Amino acid sequence: MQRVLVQSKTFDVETEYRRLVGEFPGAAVVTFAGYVRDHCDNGNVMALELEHYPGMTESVLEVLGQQAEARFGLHAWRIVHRFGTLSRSDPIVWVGVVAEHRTEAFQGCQFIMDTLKTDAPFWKREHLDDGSACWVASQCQDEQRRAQWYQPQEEK
Amino acid sequence: MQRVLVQSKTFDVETEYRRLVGEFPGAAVVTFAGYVRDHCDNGNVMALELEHYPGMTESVLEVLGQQAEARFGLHAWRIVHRFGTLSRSDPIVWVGVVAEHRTEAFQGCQFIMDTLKTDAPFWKREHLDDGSACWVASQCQDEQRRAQWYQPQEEK
Amino acid sequence: MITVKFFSLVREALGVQQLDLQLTHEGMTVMAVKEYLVSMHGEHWREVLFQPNVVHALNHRVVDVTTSVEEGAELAFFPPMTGG
Amino acid sequence: MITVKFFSLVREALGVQQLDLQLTHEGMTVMAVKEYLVSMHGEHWREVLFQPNVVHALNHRVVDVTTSVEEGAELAFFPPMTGG
Repeated sequence: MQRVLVQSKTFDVETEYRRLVGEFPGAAVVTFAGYVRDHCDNGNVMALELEHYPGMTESVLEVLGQQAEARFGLHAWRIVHRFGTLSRSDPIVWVGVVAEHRTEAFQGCQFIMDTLKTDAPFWKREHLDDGSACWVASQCQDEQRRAQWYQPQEEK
Repeated sequence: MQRVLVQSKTFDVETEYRRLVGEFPGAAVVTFAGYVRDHCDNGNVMALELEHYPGMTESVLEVLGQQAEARFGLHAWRIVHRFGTLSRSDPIVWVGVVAEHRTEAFQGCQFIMDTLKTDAPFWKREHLDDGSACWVASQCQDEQRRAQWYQPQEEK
Repeated sequence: MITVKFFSLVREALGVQQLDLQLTHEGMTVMAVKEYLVSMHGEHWREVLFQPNVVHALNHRVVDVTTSVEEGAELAFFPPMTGG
Repeated sequence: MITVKFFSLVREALGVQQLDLQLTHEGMTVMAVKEYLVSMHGEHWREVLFQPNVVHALNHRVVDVTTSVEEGAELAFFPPMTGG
């Protein structure tokens, strides 16, 4: 089964979970789901627009999943990410991983999320209730979180 | 709704997820699910027996959830843990948390799992396919993981 | 009167799940209760209850052996926990 | 011939989503392609393409400006990514 899904239509977290774990789940499963916020620093968010780079997105997410699999010994992983126009409370991204032990599962899932934020070609634009829209600026702390995974001395 | 469930009957991860996030999910949701392994160091596991201390279990889990909520600013959390005799691939424990940002959500969920392992009065006994059964020994590394959360210099 | 409970390996080693105990004096510590239990049940109980990794819980909270046990309390002895 | 794509703020600032470009010589670097684009479209393109945080992707991989662009390649320019 395809482990990376990049799609404009919404998805169902519970269905993705079933696809990840299958009939015989591994010992430890960690999932992350990110949803559209109803507010941001500039006001109330009505909708979130997600531009993406078709082709590159899928290939980057596949590489990140494979890196996590090799590094943390994941038994399985799955990444779903939407693009297009999303409403409040819509799911944006879902990452699920299966490992033998909980620590590897937490690390694998967090590694994928931290690297996906800065490495997968998506760009968010928030549409506010006053009719304005603005691109979400990349955050310095996202770069720092990503960098932590590539420091040789780091033993998270 | 009750945020801690300690029960002998099995539970459904998808139902628990819906109960956690409700109709308007927060921005970041992290879940952990632990399942019965089919093997251990001593052989093939046929069943897992979980003894618990009724009353103390619920009260410890409630305190751990509240600590995670205060420390990581969780919007919501939920802990489900089984006791009694479980079969291979049965879910043992499920922890789900909702936070404003992904880092707090990952930390909150991992904090609950790391402290639950050593602080909640459950004792596992593995029944093997050769008819033998033995209590699972507590692991030094579980104590260390718990201790990390209480080191003042720790900024995970 | 207090209630004393035993779990897992401690329960199995003693062959007892629960018992009621009349405190001998006010302000008895967990340690004093352990000594008292050994004096009533014999040296085998010392081997079990004085194992260095035995956990003591008083009214559902983990305590150390210097804690005082009040009338009506629930005191429990068990090995390190292995949940999750 | 290569394909050049622009995304997000870069796309908006240039008013172009995609264009085809004939390489002027073999072994042209990403930097040389950027200079070439500026020479064709004017200084406004310099302001956009030479912003310090512009990301360059060659055939779906992030690269630096010293990388050579081969015939048939897909080159993209965009601001820092904000997925997840």
